[in-house]
Amino acid sequence: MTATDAPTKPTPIGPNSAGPDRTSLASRLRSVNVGSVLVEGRALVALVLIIAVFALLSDNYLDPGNLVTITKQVAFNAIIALGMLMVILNGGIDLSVGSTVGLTGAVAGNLFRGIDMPLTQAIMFPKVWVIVVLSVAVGALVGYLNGLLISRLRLAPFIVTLGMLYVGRGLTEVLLDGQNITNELRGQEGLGNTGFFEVFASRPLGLPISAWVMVALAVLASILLVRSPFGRWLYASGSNERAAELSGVPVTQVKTRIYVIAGVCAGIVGVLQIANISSATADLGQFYELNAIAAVVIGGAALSGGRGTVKGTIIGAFVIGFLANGLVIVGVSPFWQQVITGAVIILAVAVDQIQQIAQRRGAAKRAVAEARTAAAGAA
Amino acid sequence: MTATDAPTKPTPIGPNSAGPDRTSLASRLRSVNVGSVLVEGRALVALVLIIAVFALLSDNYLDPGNLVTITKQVAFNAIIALGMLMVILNGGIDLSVGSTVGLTGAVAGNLFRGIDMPLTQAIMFPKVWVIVVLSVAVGALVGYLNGLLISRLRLAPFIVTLGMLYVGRGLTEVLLDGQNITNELRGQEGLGNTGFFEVFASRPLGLPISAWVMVALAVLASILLVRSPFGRWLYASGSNERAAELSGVPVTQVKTRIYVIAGVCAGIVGVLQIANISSATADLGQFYELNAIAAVVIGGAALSGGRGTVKGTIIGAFVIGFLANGLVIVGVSPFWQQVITGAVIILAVAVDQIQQIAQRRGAAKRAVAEARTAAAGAA
Amino acid sequence: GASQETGASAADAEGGGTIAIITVDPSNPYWKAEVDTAEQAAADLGYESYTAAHENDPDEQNTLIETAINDDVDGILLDPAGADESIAAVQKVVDAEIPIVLINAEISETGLASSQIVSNNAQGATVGAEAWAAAMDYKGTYVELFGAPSDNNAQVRSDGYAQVLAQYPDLKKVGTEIANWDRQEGQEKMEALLAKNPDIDGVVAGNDEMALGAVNALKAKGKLDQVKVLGFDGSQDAVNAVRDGDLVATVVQPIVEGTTMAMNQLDSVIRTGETGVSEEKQALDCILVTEENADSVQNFVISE
Amino acid sequence: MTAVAPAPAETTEIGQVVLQAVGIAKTYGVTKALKGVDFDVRAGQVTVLFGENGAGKSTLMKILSGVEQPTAGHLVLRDEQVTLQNTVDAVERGISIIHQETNLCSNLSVRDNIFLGRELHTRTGSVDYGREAEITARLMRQLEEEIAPGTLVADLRMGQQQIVEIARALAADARILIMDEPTSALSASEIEVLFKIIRELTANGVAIVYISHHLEEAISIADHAVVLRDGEMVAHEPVSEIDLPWVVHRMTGRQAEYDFRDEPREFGDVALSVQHVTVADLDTGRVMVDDVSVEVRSGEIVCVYGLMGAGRTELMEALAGRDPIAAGQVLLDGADIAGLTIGERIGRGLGLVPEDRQRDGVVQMLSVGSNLSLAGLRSAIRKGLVSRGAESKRIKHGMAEVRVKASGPGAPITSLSGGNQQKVVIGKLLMTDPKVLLLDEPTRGIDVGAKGEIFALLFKEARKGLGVLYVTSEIGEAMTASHRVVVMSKGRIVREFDPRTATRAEVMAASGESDGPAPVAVEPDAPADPNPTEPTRTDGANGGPR
Ligand SMILES: Nc1ncnc2c1ncn2[C@@H]1O[C@H](COP(=O)(O)OP(=O)(O)OP(=O)(O)O)[C@@H](O)[C@H]1O
Ligand SMILES: Nc1ncnc2c1ncn2[C@@H]1O[C@H](COP(=O)(O)OP(=O)(O)OP(=O)(O)O)[C@@H](O)[C@H]1O
Ligand SMILES: [Mg+2]
Ligand SMILES: [Mg+2]
Repeated sequence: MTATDAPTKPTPIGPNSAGPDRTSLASRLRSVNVGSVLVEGRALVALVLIIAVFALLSDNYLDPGNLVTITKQVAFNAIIALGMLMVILNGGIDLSVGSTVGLTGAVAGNLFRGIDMPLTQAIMFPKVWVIVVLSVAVGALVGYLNGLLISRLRLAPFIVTLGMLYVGRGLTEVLLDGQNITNELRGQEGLGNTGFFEVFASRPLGLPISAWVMVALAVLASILLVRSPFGRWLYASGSNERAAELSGVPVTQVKTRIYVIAGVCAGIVGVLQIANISSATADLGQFYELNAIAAVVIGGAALSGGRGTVKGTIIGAFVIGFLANGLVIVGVSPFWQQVITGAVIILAVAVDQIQQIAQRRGAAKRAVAEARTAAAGAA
Repeated sequence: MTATDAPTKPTPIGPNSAGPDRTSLASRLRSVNVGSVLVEGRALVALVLIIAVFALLSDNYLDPGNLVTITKQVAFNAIIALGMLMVILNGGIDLSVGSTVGLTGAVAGNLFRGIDMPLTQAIMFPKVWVIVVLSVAVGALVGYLNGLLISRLRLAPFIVTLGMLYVGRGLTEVLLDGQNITNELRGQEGLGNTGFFEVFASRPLGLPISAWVMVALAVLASILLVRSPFGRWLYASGSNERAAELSGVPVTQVKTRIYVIAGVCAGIVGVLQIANISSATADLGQFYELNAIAAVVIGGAALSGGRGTVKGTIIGAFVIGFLANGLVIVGVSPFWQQVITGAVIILAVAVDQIQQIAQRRGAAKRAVAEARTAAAGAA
Repeated sequence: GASQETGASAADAEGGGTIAIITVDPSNPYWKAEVDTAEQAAADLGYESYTAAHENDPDEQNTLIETAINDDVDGILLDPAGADESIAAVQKVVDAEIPIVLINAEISETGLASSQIVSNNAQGATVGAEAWAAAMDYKGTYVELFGAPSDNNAQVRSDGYAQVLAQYPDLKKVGTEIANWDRQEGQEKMEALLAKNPDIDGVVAGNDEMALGAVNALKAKGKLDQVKVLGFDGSQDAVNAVRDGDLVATVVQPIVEGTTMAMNQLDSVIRTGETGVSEEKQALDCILVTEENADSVQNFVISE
Repeated sequence: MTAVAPAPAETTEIGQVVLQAVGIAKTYGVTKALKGVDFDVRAGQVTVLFGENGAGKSTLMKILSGVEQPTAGHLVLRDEQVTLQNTVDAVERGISIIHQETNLCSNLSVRDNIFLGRELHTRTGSVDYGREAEITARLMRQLEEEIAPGTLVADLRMGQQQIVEIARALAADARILIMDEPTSALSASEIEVLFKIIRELTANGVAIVYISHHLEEAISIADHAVVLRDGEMVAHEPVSEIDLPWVVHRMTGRQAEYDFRDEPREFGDVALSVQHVTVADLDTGRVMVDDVSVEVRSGEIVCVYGLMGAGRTELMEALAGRDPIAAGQVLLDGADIAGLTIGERIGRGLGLVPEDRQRDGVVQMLSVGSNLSLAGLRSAIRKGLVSRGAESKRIKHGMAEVRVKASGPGAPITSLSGGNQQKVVIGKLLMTDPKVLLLDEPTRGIDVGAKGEIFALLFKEARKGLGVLYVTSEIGEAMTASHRVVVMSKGRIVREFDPRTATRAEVMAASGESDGPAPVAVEPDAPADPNPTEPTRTDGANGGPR
């Protein structure tokens, strides 16, 4: 977006903070510190504060059951946010993920209803895993479309994905045609498409499946960003696309891929969500994009690209989750809940700016002192 | 946002296309042409196409009554879009305008209900014009807050205004407390607060007041952008903030002001809208921001800042208005309406990219030809 | 929430404790009335209460339900988000052995909630449609404004209208538009529809907001006197409009009465384990509001 | 606002100190850019500031012009102590600066850029475009450039953009004018014009501070020489007292010894063969590179000399694979590389060091280390992942190779001085083990020491068989560092020279540098003239015209 959301002085992140250079431990530590402090610090601060406040106000806030509830809630947002992080690292944005969630849900629902085979009049009922794969594939397809339009035609991500937001939501409603799909999701023995809920609404070790998926994807994402060349390319092209290109980075390809990733994440959530609410509804996933973006940015990413981490994003998602749950549990009126949520989003990102400004002040003072002595020495 | 939405070569805008320089008529003409062709061209193309298509499909589409209807609906979006244009020219974005519309509406409504004076137990009923001024002032205040956070704390406009979106909507609901304010808007002779609808729902010369306001504001905006130093500062800081700052442009001040302008525009629409639907409702103005952004971008502005015109923005708003109305008139199924809208938004911005790419192809061919001849000449 | 410790100790005979009121969207007058009534009743019955809104998002509903369970509330009053989508949520509450009563909308499963006090949308639509058809003199062209597709009630009401109006061949529907329960959208869709069919005779709307939007559009075109508009909900604005003759009719859902019933039954379940009423599903029949009885309706309360 | 004839000097007579920097210190986080520098600016005279990359020249100038505030020390303007909060303060006090990196708004016209932030108003308070345009036109005439005031800055090439920067500074009608490497993208003739203007200004009592890495050029215009090293002032003399070796010695702190000339030897077979290549500007459809053919053998260093706008950058970028080639053919080791992506070309051993470091060279948000390893990342990949060990080993090696001055691989690239950033960019490509390296103005804005190191580096690689094709606008570099000079003009290769036998005059004439010899073009007939920025010469015989 503007330069303003990048710090006046970009600080090395991701690759550096991860890549140990044996040559200078000092500088390594430094870069790590700078990296984490600046990038995830504020998110952690916000998280701790929120938890502290609500834990004081309600004894049930931190009881295991509630933590599980929160985690499940966070998981959906976090999974979307991981995809969004990739997009934002590239300096892009994806407003269509919410609609994609709805669309994949609707697609899955319809597949459970079965597919009319044009030739043979028979109706074909795919297996559950086929349904899941196909639905997620639809998410990937939407992402691929976004990616092509943005990388090849060089259109603004904001506007492309805004258009796709409408298209996706519209198609969802076309597919559902005003009817939620619910019972079909159970499947029928005879049709061999049962077992959806058994898997996608299961709670291995007491944690909902969505939480496990989040963990798995987070690990994958970290490896992708920190260890794989793709990650390095992503950070590079997000910070200076032309320079990255001249260094041999396949910037167009990278761009296309990240939107596919975002689409896949949305698809996964779509499937998990219809299992969670045991129904495919027309407005499933609305506004998910906003929560995801909020999570990524609260997590320390710069919307101008090139800066952001998986850790931060996950923390950001938890900030939102703990806040929402806390507001309910202490019984804040629904109206005020929105007000507070908005305020916290702003505060969360304001925190480290304020802190940075303070820091600079301090630094300046120290420098003056040093200089004085230096000057004295010179004289 | 990213570099991708800026064309490979920026095209002259505002100052250039308008500023007459006697020295070189040629380059002036050129810049004017390029300006209008590239910046507003695609919007015009889209508009003409849409009108043509629907006019063919329905006889009622172009009858005066319907044109007035469309104009009225466009006006609300266009007024918001004018404010949004300023913000986008600066490379920012304002997601909070929709909530601000709702908030100002709610404020106006409450003022019609009267203000309890804490000291004297009496209830004070302000005059209509006072109510209007105060309400718009609230819009300005919200904008000012956005501006301060973005310019002083250097926070990302997207995230600040996203937070403000929630805050504004929440406050709106708090103010209305689940009740629409309807009858009170009529005011009462005794209280001396009548005459609201007579003015703000009036139709001078058969055109709804909102249309006139749009025209007035559009003229104002053009003057501001094209004739005033502020306009030049805006275009400058939008494309290269550092350069502008070094040239002595008060970039921070400029930034703050544009968000105030956006807030004021939203405030005006808030007042006009409650007059239009004769009630202050809690969800008034939802999603206005998206339509406004779409209008600005369809109108040829670059979300990366520094490029965009008032003319283009107005045309962009009409594109959306004519489309929405047309889809209803030709009786497209409601579900598909969204799909088409989204597709058109994307197409509208894709048009001139495709065209450019075609051009480049042509350029390459010509070059080869020349080269051939050159080679022949050499041999 | 705030007083759950009293709640924890109060899950016994003499009542008291905390009740979670989980509703749809209190920023809308209808649910606002529901919430206000519930909170008032809770207070009168000696309970603490807090209100949360799921805005018809089953996922959000799940979370709110789980949160309430985690918060050891003593009872839950739920306005469910979808008949099928809410079963799982209610099941959770039952498993947690917390009394739950459903208000306004039903779930497609019995034997879970202690009672379901359901506003009878289908019946409301029929009486509304009947009255409107009569006012139309059973002939003419009309358009329909449809609610949010994601909300089951939009379909239910639309079907209710269709059922009745199908009986009268001279009533011809010339257009349907989605206006998402919203007044401004209703108005803009109506304006467009008017351009398409300048001389329609009637409008049926899925709720009052859309109906009032249509009324605005018609007023602006000076057509309101030729066109008969039907609303649904009985919100105060609509009732006033009926009184002024802008609306032919609306149907009021006696949500206040229903919510009071619901809270009393919830209280009795909390104290005695019994609702005190025979059947679980209790239909709240909607009441037609026309010029005759408009004055007797105040904020969803019908004073005979 | 009379840019043409500055207001006659008020009672400051020539040579009097008008602006004094006293004990200026500036610290950026850990780096001490300036350590208590005293610096005088004299009315009607040109004070030249010498110093290696990172010596602190720009920082000092930024402080004098209100861009940055000193962490210690103060400024004395005409005997009164002043603090410059921002550039506006400075301009109001008659101090204006031409920045090292051009700071223009590419979406605005030349006119708008020149008057940005100090608009001329009509009675109605609106901008007086007419008068602004007139003055702009006048400035352009004065600078002898055909640029219409309405032209978009985006349509100007680097050189022209620098002219606009200069015009803007002149328009401010300053009494003290700071020029931080104003000529880094100017052609010899354009430099001549600039010098003429400088002399006019000084004649009117304007004080000038001038920074350039073209030492001879700088000496030729200087009245006073001041040398910075590592943030401290190490020497200042009237120019009559000094010569080039003196400057080099003070700058580098040592009797720098670099052998600029690579010893003649047998080259390998043709590594890169460019055949009848034509490149068009796809936006304008204008032919930028017209039927160019040139060969580079492995181990050979070929220089493309020409004026700004000759189309060299287009040629280089087309070879690197950024711009499509409209016609012709490029062979790398005999294999046609048409259709290969930039990455694939780098993989095959062909990479470009771009002209615009900030825009195309460094990735600002990555560390020095990550920048270095970016292009050659493939070779650090083990099992699909980047091996940290392998990578940091290569980074360490690379940093040593190109001698980057940085606190460590983790340091932000933006904290390095221009020269060091350039070394990183070159190092980045050397780490891909290229067969042929393309360099576009590799020494632009780089100090003599670094230049020496960079060429020494190229020679070393060349001996190992690297083919080098580099673009330069500096005749000195063209004549000495290359084995072969091809001259480009208006998109075509007009002639080819052997630097040992050709004279500068011949080469420059071929490039179409019509008007008068550039300040660097001394001793036109000296065969195999030693490079003017060549430190080993100590006789100072060619200290440039005085
Ligand atoms: N914004 C900054 N942040 C951190 N360090 C900086 C900054 N600007 C300059 N420096 C450091 O201050 C020192 C002086 O930089 P400066 O640009 O003044 O050198 P210079 O003499 O102008 O070099 P060059 O000849 O390459 O322009 C360098 O070490 C540089 O790394
Ligand atoms: N951004 C641009 N827009 C339009 N024309 C340009 C642009 N950049 C360069 N040109 C034109 O292309 C030709 C080559 O310019 P360029 O300066 O890149 O060539 P060059 O020989 O590389 O000069 P330089 O010494 O600057 O590299 C010139 O005619 C110039 O006017
Ligand atoms: Mg410098
Ligand atoms: Mg060049």
